[in-house]
Amino acid sequence: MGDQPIWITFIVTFVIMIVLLTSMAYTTWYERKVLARFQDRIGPTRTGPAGLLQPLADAVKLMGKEDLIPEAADRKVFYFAPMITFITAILAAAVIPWGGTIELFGQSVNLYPTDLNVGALFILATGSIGVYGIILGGWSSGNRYSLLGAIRSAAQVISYELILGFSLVGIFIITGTMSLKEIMFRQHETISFGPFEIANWFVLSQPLAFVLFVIAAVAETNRAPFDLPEAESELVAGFMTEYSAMRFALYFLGEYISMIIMSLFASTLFLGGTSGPGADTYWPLGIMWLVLKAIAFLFFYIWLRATLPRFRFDQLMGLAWKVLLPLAILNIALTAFFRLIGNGQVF
Amino acid sequence: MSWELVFFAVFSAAMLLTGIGVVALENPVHSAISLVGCFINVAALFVMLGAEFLGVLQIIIYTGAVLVLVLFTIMLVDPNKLPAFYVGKPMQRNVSAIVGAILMVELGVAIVTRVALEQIGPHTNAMVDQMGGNVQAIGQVMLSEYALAFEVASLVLTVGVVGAVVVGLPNRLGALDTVTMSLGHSRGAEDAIAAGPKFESPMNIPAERYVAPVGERKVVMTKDPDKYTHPGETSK
Amino acid sequence: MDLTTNHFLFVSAALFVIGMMGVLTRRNILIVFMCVEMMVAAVGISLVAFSHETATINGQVFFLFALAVAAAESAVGLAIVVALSRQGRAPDVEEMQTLRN
Amino acid sequence: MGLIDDRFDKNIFTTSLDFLFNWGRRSSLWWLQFGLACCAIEMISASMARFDLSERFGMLFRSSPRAADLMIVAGTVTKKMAPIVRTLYDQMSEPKWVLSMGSCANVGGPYDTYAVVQGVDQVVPVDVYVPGCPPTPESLYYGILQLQNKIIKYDTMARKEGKGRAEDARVAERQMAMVGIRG
Repeated sequence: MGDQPIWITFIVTFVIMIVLLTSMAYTTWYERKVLARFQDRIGPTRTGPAGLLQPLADAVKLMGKEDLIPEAADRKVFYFAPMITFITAILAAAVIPWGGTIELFGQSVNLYPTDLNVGALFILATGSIGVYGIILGGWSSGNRYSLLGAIRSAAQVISYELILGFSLVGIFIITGTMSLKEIMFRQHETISFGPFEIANWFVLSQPLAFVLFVIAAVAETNRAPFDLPEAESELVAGFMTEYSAMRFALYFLGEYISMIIMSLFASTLFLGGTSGPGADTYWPLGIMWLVLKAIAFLFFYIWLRATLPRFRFDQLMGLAWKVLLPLAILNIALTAFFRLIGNGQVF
Repeated sequence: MSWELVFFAVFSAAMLLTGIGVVALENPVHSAISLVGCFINVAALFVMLGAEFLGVLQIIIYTGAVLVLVLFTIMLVDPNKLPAFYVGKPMQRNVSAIVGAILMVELGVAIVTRVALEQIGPHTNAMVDQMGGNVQAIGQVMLSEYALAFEVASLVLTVGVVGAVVVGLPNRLGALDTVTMSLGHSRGAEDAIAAGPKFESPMNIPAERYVAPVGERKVVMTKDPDKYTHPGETSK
Repeated sequence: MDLTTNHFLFVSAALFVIGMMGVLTRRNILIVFMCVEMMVAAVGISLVAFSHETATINGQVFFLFALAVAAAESAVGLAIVVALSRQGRAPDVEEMQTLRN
Repeated sequence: MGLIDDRFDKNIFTTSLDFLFNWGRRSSLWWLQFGLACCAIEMISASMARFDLSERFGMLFRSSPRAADLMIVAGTVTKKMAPIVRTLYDQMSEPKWVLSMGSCANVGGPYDTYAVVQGVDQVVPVDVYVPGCPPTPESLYYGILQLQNKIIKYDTMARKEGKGRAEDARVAERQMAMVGIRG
């Protein structure tokens, strides 16, 4: 951890949180606009210029709505279940690095809230606590659709978190660390093929892991085509059937925040994070590159939603256990093998 | 008082309270939630002891996998069949209280009177930092000194998975279609059935009470049928 | 007053005793299972505390193995509960006397 | 109603806040996704690529009534279906609006029979009636614009005069509208 007074850490964290919450709101706008273009529509136009005030209108409306609690609900659990999802989703942002240490007004400022030794695992851990929001929300509603959504979600998250974790092992083998900051700065180095010099992004050395990671990340955030927990055509709205007003909004926000976090996480791990032209000299450029990569990922999420139909549940579990898990193990074995060759321990 | 002590007090108090909650709460789901809180605080204590890796693993494996499985099972088991919270047998309760108190006193005496151990290993905090962190240190020890145990652990896990599949296979027990599992906690359903259906229709009568209509059919609706038609327009 | 290993040992002992009382009093097999996990975690705290005190990392490695065993145990135990409930039997420790299906 | 309704006297703050809340409610009317008969086809077509009713006005369709604001009753309400429509309406969270679409939902349409409810307003309170058999997407547009104009005029925070005044006004307005349509 860099040496800086704790108030600078507070300021950095505060700024990141504000940016995250705002960008979360505008992710909904972005999704509606992009989805509309995919379906040959226009999307929100009437609320502010180009519908830019749409997230604000949604928030105001949801704040003013009635907060219903069903008769059969377990009231206490029903109250705090959405907050679990929301808080853990935000918590994961604590280990995402936005750059190294910079000099600002004579102070050295770390552009990351914290640099954990187990940063990558920390994000997995927050994800595994976040699923309790969904399970408990579904259970406490006292509604069978909700309960089915919750049970589906439990099974799905257990399966796909395994793959998410396994797909990272290759990177850990290459870098020998789990700190996201170090993983990111390892990718700022370049490798040269004769006259060409290209960035050492891990998507190049770990393409299989990248594909697995993206699939598992989509499933982990319960997005289409893996949105079984809230499948509208079968389960009304899945685990959030009984939620209205702000509690519903918390689930909504939690989903979008975890989408953003997953995009940032994937960019940091596989696409070099802040690496890009000019990023090593000017830190704002680095942040811009990271944001651009994350936006590309978000676009990919929406693209999937616009293109692919929903999986059937047994297909989903079969995909996880019969296809993705063996591939992930294969990837680990291959990476370890090549690492041994590189160290000169084989042959 | 150092900040460390304050954090320790907060975490351990939360841990013990939620631990008591696991034992004392009536609803198994509430117990499980309480256990989640307990394990998160245990993870916090691990981090305070400089074992970040174990802390994170505690959360990922225990709260992320094992407890989700427990919750899963609680939801699959028919809640009406769950044993009552506590029935009779004050003997059991008293014995457990006495045994618990004795054990606590014993352990307390043992802890107070024990001689502090010396540093016998090389892994001081500075040394661990030099090795690159907790994860690297654990990895080095586990994959050199305990390599055989590591392999055996993977064998145990494999046996566990195979055993779970064998035990859980419905066909083997010949019980595939004898009993259906409940998929709901019955609180809502029980209330609804006890209250009786508001508008009896084939849709909301339980199957055993439904009698197929013979001869006359009753039209089912919320209000008086005459109110649905405007006088002077249609009704005679 | 400084934070010493004894603090952690006390907390660990208390958690262990709570878990043990749970195992002795509750009848629901799922709660008993959770209490056993709690006792494992309590032992883990003292293992890690000792490993911190003696500056060896072995205690943490032991707890890693304990985690692996607990995961396997939970898989089998919960499969047994599901199999029981499929036969319409209660997950009650006092009712579970026969092991044949 | 929600938390903030009917708590304060009228002044510049409450009216400005009212405008904000009404603007929010107007601009994000999430509608309950269900259709009863042929009008549903026109409703679907209105939300599709050519007309894009759903997204342009900030509307989304939600399948859970708890999260919906607007119920579009599109099609013939049979007596068998009436309790279900009522249940769905009761399950929606306040503030909520109902738009009756098509002649069948308005007055029973051509089906003057024992099986059909003669107008959905006998089951749930209706805010806007859209005539037509079935109404074109443009008329559904017009109906929704009228509903938006209605919503923006609500007093949400400012206290209405007397208890139950708001509901009375709503009932009266509804009856006026009914008279207008029935002729």
